[in-house]
Amino acid sequence: MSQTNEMSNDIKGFDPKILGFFCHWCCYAAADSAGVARYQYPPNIRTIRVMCTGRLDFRFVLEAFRCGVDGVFTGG
Amino acid sequence: MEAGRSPNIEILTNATLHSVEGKPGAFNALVHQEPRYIDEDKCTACGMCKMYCPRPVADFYNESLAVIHAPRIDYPQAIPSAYYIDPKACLRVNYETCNLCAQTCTAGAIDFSQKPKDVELNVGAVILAPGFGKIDNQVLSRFGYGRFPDVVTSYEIERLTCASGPSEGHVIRLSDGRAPKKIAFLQCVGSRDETCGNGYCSSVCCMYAFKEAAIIKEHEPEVDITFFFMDVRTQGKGFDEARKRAESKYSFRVVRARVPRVEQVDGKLGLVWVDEEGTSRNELFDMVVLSVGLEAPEDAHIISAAAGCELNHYEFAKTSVQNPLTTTRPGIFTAGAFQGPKDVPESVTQASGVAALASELLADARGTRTVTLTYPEEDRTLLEEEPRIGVFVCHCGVNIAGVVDVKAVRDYAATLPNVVLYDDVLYSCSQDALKGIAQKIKNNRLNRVVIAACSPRTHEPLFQDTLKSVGVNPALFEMANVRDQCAWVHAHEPEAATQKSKDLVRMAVAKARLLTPLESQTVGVNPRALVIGGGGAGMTAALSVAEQGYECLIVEKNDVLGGNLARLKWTADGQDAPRILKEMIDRVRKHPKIKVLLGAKLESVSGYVGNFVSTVKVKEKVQTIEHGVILVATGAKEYRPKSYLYGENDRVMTQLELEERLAKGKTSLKNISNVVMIQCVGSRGDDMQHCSRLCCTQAVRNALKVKELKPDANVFVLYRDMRTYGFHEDLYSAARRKGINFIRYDLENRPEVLKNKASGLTVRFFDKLLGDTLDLDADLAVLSVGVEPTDNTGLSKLLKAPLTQDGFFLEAHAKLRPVEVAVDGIYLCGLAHGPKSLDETVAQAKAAAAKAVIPLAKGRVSVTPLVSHVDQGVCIGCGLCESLCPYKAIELVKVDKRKKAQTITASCKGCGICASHCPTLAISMGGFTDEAIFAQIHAFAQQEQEVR
Amino acid sequence: MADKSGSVLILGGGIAGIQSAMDLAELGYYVYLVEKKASIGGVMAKLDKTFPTNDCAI
Amino acid sequence: MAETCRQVLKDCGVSPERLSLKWASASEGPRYVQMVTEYVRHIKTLGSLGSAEGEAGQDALTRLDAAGAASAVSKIRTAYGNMAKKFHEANNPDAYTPEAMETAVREKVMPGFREERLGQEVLMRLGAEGIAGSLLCGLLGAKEDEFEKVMTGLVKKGKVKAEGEIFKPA
Repeated sequence: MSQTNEMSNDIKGFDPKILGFFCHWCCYAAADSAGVARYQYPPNIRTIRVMCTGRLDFRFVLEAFRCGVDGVFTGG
Repeated sequence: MEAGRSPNIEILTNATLHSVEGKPGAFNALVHQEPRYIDEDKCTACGMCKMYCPRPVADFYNESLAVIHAPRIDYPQAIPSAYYIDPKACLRVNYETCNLCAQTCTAGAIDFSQKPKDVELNVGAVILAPGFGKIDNQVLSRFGYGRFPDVVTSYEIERLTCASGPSEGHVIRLSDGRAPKKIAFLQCVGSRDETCGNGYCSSVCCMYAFKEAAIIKEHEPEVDITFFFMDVRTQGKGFDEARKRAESKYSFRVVRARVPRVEQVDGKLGLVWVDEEGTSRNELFDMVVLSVGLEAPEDAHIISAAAGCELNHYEFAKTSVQNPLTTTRPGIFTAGAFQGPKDVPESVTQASGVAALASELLADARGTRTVTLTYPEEDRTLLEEEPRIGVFVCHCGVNIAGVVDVKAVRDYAATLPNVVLYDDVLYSCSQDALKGIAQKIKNNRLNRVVIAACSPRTHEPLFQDTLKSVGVNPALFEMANVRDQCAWVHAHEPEAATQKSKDLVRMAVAKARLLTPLESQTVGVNPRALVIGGGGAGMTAALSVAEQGYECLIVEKNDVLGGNLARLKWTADGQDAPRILKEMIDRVRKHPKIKVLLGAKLESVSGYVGNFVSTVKVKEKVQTIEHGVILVATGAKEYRPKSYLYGENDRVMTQLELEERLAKGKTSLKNISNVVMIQCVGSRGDDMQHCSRLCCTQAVRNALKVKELKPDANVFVLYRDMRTYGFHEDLYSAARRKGINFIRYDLENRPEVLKNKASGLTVRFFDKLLGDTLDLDADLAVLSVGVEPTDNTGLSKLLKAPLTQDGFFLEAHAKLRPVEVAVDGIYLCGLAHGPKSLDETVAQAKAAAAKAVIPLAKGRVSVTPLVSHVDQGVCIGCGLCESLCPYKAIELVKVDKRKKAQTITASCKGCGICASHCPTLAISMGGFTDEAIFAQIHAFAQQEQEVR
Repeated sequence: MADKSGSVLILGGGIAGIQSAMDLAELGYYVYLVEKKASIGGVMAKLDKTFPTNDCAI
Repeated sequence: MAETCRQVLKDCGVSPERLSLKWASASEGPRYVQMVTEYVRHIKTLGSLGSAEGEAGQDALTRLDAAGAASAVSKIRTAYGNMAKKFHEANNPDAYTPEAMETAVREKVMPGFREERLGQEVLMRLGAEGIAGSLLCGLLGAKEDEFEKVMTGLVKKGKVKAEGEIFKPA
């Protein structure tokens, strides 16, 4: 694993584009319950709903990065 | 949730039962309904009225730990999803003033002119499931509840640990809001306590105490927790094992003592108790949790008067072991906690069991009153045209529009390719808006619809129904979640939320463009059930299926019906077991719809729900049978101990053998004066890990029988935990009153059975109170042997139904689907599911019958279209998908001599593991094709610059 | 028996009431679910997590 | 799946920390929020794709392109599928330890995957006038022996022809 420096040298103005793959039954439901409770969190993530994390093919992740996405957050 | 939407369930809230007249099959019931002051159809639960109401009220839902207003909804996901006004608190109702909420309500749903009304319903059967009541505070005040703020009940802990509860999940002391360091759980508060009339055991508090403690440890890892138990009664399936895991993982301290009262000692709570060695101890705690028991419902008398059925001496419903779900009045049934204190899995099982009873009673009236919605034919021509997408962006009142610039998102949608209609809607889920959307779909001949609103998890079926009502295939629909995962969670960043909404809409439209219509498959059902096992469970289930009007075939491997039931002499409440068995066998033999195959063994099972084909071998002759469902009732067997000199000395016997001996009456105890019983032989850590649940009750009943036949006999019971849960506790207290000695031992020093010189037996054990080992000479040593599962591995492979580590069958979901197996169409009941008493077996057998009859009654099984589809041209038959599928819903078949994969649509759950692991990408998932997901990825990466 | 009514009245909208209502609806009967409070769910709706799978009680 | 992705990303010069796989049950809203917030902050420290320390900048995108093409080749997917099958049929939940998965992917899937990715990348990089072997090997960031193996494979398959030092599309 490359050793990224932990001190937050937050590059000014950099707003990362993050793609989420969420399982309908678990993580998507957790996101909904966070919404119901009105928790706030950064808006950088856009989610694609799948019926189960098992549906994810590594082709999807590679395709996402190939299109210049800065991060992929998969939630099962 | 589903109950709210089913067309055949009408929910009457704020309503109570006034009276029931008539006879089974034709009752008319009078129901009294209090007004809600809000029209359920109009209200969209937007919450505006709550904000304007000046009247603060204690929120009884959150155990009055939070404050809310007169107009409210218990919790966001409540069903019916409409607000109501608390008549006691509302100024308008009591003093004709205010009316603020009525003015602010944009949907015009508030209507103070509503009056209480009486409704008369004529029904075939009545089911009483009013649940249980709370232990009144007077009993709790002994422990300082009400005087000291840090003494809380287990309900309050449930609310404190709840993330959406008053303290957002942080467990705090109510006195100073700080997190407690030391917490004490006091068990048996308000149960096993004759002083408050609750002599019974509430069966659930031990387990929920451990659960709550585990959750507290997750929130506050450094808190340490002590339990004060008399007996640790975690006898449910998998409970003991979970308790041991929690105990070791969180290092809980378990003290065997009953704390009489709680004192306040400078800000802390002092507890006093006597431990097992007889020394008195005291300790200080930051917080005390009272594990309150389950009381009969407060209005038990009113209900029993209205329904005309009797209550037992604890004011729960009076029922018998033989038919635990029927009250004393025919046609009136009962289920859940009102029948007796129990936990959720048993309540759910009884609920299905009661459904079976009602379905048996009203078998020939099935389907006469149900309403089934009809949908117009799907318009084929729409699909030939290129995609015509309609985008509707919802305001959801202020929930979305308050943060996201809905108009901008709507106009942005117009710029996307193939979008021919774009609109914004105030409340897209309200009845009138749905009609409007349906109209627009029709007029603009839309063949794809995207709605940007809330979560598809809650509202997708509702919108899909709207598409169906105008002849558009429901699969041609996609939602963008711009509320729960956007507006609500980025409330302080409106521009970012608006940008995110645009992106989500673009991604939804990209997917919508590639959506293809999916037919929801329906498969015919062969209306016949196959019951494996002819014991008590198998026969009860078969009788219930037959009574509900469907043929069933019992396959029993022995040459006689009865299974373990044949060995019982009397039931827990003293009825004559052989008589019950004989009656049951006669009914089975005489029932026209039941066929029995004795000495029969199941050879093979193939097919899926509705269309099973099995072969059964009867004395070397093989028969093939076609049937729709399978009920597993293979039971279990009595554990055969290898120790305690069992088998070497005829004075050492099991409880069942003692029962058979006692049935011969007085003569069987001629020269017997000392009887010593040893509990947990084989179970709980010996050969088997699980607790066999019924041996404690069996032991106590046999001990009482011995005392009855020979009052001067001495009876000793060496136990680890006396688990006479529920009303069986009465037997335990009766036994103690009759002078039967109960002595506790623990795992370290187990009792031993030894031969003594005078050809008698001595039982050696360590007595904690005296701190010394004692020898007891015994004329009879009776071992309470547990229930051991039969070797189910063969059947499990045949049915592809998994087993638990203990060797019993694993149910689909412990709480919500306790009588079904993960594989559709296979149902489970009796000892095969786990050790249980006769009345629990009967209830579970009825429940399994109810669930099994559902597909038979419907005649067809419809499958949600999100299933896998194999392109057999591309498939190379490598079999990877078949080996990985968790539901065995894809198999290799021969297609003109070459192996190809093929989906079993009825069993496929749509998870997509086969599609993501297929080497040649031959499998596509309905609704979630690779292309659709790639389109969404590309749409996401496109950002703003690509504008048409 | 005279013609039987194909509907059932269930008193109590807790987990037991709801479960039997759904089963009976599936078995082809019309169900009246009578609940004394303003929303169904009974005590189970108040619980945060349910044992043993700890998924949400609601 | 996640472990395979991480090792492929690392092979393409993208920091594997950009992919996260977390579990949140339906009622664990707050836990989900905490995970997402922390993840976004971590990505912010990494900076945009390719710019983080140890990443291959512009090259990463070409390598990802090649990896994407490689991930559709049935030989690679069969290796991946068989590995999953072995874990699944062991039917022993404790076998899914991070170390076991890491070694299984590194030994069973990565060799084939890397070779295929390099092959795809060569085809993508070869312009009409071809590129010198040594320069191409540097561009790919491949070792000598690896490069030889990939090139001989491509030549044998007739996809590339070698003229002295220069390789050209066939």
